[in-house]
Amino acid sequence: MSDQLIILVIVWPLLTGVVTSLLPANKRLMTLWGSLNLVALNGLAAALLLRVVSQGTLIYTVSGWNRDPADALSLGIELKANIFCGFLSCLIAAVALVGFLGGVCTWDRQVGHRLPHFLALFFLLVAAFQGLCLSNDAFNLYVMLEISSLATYGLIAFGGGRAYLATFHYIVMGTIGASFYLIGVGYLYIKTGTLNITDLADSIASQQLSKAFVLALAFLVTGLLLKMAVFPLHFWLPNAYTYAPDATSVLVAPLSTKLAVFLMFRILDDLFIGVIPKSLVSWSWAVVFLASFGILAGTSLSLAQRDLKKIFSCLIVAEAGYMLGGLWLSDSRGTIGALFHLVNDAVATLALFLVVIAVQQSVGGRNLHDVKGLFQRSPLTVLALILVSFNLIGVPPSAGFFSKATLLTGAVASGHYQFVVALLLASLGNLVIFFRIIEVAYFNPIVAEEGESALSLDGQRAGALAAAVAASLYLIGLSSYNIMETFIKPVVSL
Amino acid sequence: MRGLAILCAIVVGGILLWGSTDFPAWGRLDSPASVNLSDQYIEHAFEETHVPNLVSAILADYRNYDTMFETTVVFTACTAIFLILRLPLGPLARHRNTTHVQAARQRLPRDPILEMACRVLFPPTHLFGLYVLTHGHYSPGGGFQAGVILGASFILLAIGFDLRAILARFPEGLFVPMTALGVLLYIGTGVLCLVLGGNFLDYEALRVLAPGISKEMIRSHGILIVESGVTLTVGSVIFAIYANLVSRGNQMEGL
Amino acid sequence: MNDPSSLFMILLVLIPLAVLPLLYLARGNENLRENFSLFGSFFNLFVVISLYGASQRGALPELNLGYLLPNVPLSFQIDSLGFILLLTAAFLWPLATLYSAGYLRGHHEKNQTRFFSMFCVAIAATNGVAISSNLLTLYVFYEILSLSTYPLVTHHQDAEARSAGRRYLAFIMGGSVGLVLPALITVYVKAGNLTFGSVGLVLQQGGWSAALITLAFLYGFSKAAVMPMHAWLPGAMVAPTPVSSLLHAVAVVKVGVFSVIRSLCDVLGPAFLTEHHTRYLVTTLCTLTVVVSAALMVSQDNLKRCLAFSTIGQLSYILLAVSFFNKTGITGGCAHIFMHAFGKITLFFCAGAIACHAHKKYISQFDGLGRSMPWTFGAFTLGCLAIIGLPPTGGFLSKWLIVTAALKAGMPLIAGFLLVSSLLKAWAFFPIIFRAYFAPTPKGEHLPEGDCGWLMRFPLLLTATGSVVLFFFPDPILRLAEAFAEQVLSRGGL
Amino acid sequence: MSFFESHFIYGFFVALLMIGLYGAIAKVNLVKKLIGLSIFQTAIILFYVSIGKKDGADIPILPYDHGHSGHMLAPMAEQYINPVPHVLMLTAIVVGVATVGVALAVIQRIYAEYGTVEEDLILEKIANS
Repeated sequence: MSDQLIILVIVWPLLTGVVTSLLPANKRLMTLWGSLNLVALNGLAAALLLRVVSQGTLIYTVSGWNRDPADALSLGIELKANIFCGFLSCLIAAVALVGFLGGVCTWDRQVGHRLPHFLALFFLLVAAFQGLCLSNDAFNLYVMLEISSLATYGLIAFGGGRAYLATFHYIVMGTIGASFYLIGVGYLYIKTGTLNITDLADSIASQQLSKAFVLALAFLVTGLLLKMAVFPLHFWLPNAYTYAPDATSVLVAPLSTKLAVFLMFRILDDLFIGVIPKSLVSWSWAVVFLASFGILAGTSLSLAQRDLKKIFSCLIVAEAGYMLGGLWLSDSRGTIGALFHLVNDAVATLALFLVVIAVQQSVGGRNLHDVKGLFQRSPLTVLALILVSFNLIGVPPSAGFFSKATLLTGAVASGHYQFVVALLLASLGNLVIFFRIIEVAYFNPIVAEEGESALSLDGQRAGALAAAVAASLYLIGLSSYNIMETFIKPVVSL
Repeated sequence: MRGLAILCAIVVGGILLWGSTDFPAWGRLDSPASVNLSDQYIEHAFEETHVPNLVSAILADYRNYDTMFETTVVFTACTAIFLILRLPLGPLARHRNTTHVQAARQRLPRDPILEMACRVLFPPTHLFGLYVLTHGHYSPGGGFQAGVILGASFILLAIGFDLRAILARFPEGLFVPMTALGVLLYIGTGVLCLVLGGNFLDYEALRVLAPGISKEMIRSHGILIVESGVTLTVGSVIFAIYANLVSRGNQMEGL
Repeated sequence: MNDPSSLFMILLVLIPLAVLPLLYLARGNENLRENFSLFGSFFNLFVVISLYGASQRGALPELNLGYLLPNVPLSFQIDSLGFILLLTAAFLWPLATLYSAGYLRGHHEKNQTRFFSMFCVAIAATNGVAISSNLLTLYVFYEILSLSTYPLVTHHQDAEARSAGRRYLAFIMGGSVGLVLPALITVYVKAGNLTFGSVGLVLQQGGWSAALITLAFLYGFSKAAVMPMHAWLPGAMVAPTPVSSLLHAVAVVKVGVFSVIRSLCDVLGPAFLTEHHTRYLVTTLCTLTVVVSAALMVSQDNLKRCLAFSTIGQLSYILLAVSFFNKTGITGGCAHIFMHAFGKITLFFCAGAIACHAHKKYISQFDGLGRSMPWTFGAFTLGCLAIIGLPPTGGFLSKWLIVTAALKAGMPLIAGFLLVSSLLKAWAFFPIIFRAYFAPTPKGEHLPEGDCGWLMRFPLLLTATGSVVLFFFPDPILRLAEAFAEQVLSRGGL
Repeated sequence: MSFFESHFIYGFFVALLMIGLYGAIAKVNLVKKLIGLSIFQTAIILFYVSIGKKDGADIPILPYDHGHSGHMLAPMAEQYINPVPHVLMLTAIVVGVATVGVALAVIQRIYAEYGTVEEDLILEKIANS
């Protein structure tokens, strides 16, 4: 039965999503229903992780079509959970649960009567993320990519106002990205005749690396670069995430781009295993250069903003550069660092967007000057902000420090010094970005106004949640060595 | 922007063309795509599933996991459109829109010929949709196609009469749950297989319920079940999307 | 597994942190709160002294708390240099606590609980730096110290504090993230570990990269305030005086110097610095700092700024002495950490007492003040002697060693510069003393009646006495410093 | 058979793809952008379907005689074209339709919000507000 866990992790939120659309728009019922299901999902994901840890990589054939006896190709669609997939699956489940709970307090303000549809998409998105994480079929990944995109479009667009145009740009870029990915899969298919990633990898390894493969790689990577929002292809992201409803961005922002990173890791490490470092060194230089540029650009974009949510959204663009660069350093430490940064960044982004919710709920705005006096009004929120900012600056012993240190180690070892410089400059940029916010919160005490209403309980709760998530970054940081050794190193084959 | 677009298009196109010179010749029998997996499907799919339409067999059996998510894609899109467009209906809005529609009626008189033609066309279209669904095993067709035809039949009515008229007979409370029910039918089948001891969507596990049927035939029936789910979802989603798009989400006035 | 006795070491970090919740609980009751603080500081002193006793009986075992990076554990061990810093902090913490209580109450400062809490965190971090056994562990605590002192520097939360805080962060964090981190990673990649004393960094091509790494450590640990990374220090004078004493005598700058010594002696090693001739770089830059800061001192009117420039000079004395890499030099430099701490904290205590009691910050206002505050100015005089390096104070001994070392190293010119700087210091300090004792009280000026309160007077007298006692009984400190010198030099190279 | 003859078919999909991509990027009218996007996706569908082609092969539906026992000869692989790309493209088409549907809904909202679907005018309005 434990073999079925892998499909349950995907089907459970899927089923929840479909059923949710039929339920009435009752806030209390929905909170209960959603959190129960997400707790169950967390349990399943944890069980899957345990299963994978104890018994090794799990391969699951949906619909029971085992490999074809004649040429040992996979007839059906396979799911695969190696140890990092299991970990990531747990991460997705946990982020979804926390994001869900953090978003509840914004429902009255931003969701209203659309609650069933909103939550249906929320769960479908979680299912698609799980699917992206666990699928072992190149085409199925495309389908998952599109479900996650479609759900995201809906979830972002209902924010209203400027969210519509932002969503439209997202749709155009997202569709082009997914289509590029599809072209890449097509190029692989025409040369190999299979779609299963394991079979594809075997087939690629057995053939000469010809033009079509290089192109396939190029299109897969370009497609994912669009999804990851790396610098010149990023412009859809800040607006989309900023104008999205808070309950949406708290789920989408931490996970969406990270899963694109994970897919890129799979393409580099599972699909083109061993091919990249040998033949495409010049490429990797170009990509790392792009990543370095993206890091700097993302950070400076973020510096120019005054809206908290936009500041954080622009940071996602920079963070994507970290991971992209790490994956392409052609050094195993870089890849390990990138994957660890993925985990760390997902948690950090979650905390940041929870902070946005807390700020919005407790002071009613999210502009830089709205933060004024937050230190007195909601110390937990500021604590969360401070903790996350240390993480993003890279202050030990936060997780961010260790991911950065590992990335830097990889970069120094492989001689990509421009990446080192970009990382360090970005850290200093983050210092400026965050201390600008913290200064406003810390140095401008509010004048006690007449009739100042009591602090909203919702804001306090969201602040506490954010602080808890931010604190977990330090736990992750302190156990970083174990996480890297146990969950990441075994799957990096470079 | 235009220059950038031309540059993009030319670069992408050029690269693609350059890469396609590496492809096997078009239509070659020994190209990798034609020999590696597809011959297995062609030669064995029928004996394994009893479905002569290989596309249906692969779609709803070998790669039915993809198809499940494909149905989910449709459902997701429908939910997203609802989330974006659907407006709440207060009693006041209902009243205002009723009068508005009456006013529109006066301006655009009903056309009996058009209405009658739609009325007459409606049942055969439905029937054809069901035929495409059930005969999808043997001829071009299947759940998606059938769903689109069914959905189109409702859209035809909505165009011939107006949206309110069709919504009175086929109300939102009916077709919106149907979008979910179709997906549920599909996923439910999968979960049932799981419960009965097989892998997810492994129809063979259903033989526990119907022991007399051969394992090929049970796959064939399983395909029919999930295709019905697809039809249900696609048909209602098509109409739901139409109803929301033409009425800007208030589902009152039609085009 | 770790030796159980080594777990004792971790108390040094845990005790100050354990005081935090007590402070928070007792936030309503000032006396109780200060008692907790004092209790913590005495307990800390007790632990340090007992550890010192244990170390005299045999070397302390290493404590390993799990890995941070491959080959780099979070590990602690105390050597003789570590003891010097530990003793400095342990002796001065109780005194600084007493003094702070008097000063803060006298000034009616707000947020006293926050002040004491952050003080505790800073002490914990200082102890952590002292007992780290590899560079990464040291870096972790170094960063914690930087961040925990930020709220202290900006304690007043006004515009002046804000700009000082910005400058403080920019220099400290900019140095540590922008310079130390890459240097650390480079050393790690090239040498494979970061444990003090066993790094063995070998560079294939020396020259520029060796110079860059040396400079990165020298300037990156910008708490050591080698010019031009000193600019944060005079600015940080806006903080309350107890903070200045913490910054300049106990914790921050000493940690900076300590970290530079660690990285030069125990990470890069004398062999490396000599082979690539980069130690002359250190010598030159530090000499420059010594002379320039002494010259700047003379022109200051604000007493605290004057003291700040004197600190900058003294820190460079220490580094200068170490850079000779002979036994006398290292002994003198390390001993100077302790000697200078007592002298400088006396001066700051006095400056604070004057500001608090007589409300005078500028030297030009001191006319006749010595007659009404005899105790304070008596201590002040002793402090001045210690800083200039005259008997009967401990400062004389260490400075004597440093000058001797310069002569031994064959650099009489440097010795000359050192004497010049001492003369400049005397030129800056003696007029203050003369003015206070002998200048006539200006007309209409109201001098305070009597000396400052006992809560402030007691600590400053004690530190002044300590300074004198050190002249007569310098043995424990000199022994520790000598042990460290032998340990460094025995490692080969010279 | 010359190289051109055997490969020119891929040129069609590339041409269509270029047209679509150009439209999706260059057009300022959002609906036209969407049309460009659709063309772009269609080009990919065309590409996939062209992969399935085999010379002299039939559509992948086996002849099945309902009247008789239902028994039939084992099919030969070269008789039928590759069904897999068709299956994949069914999915891709559905995805495309879904995307267009959502995009149209968004455009409708944009129109309600700004009164136009020309991107430059919308941006102008945003800048002015």
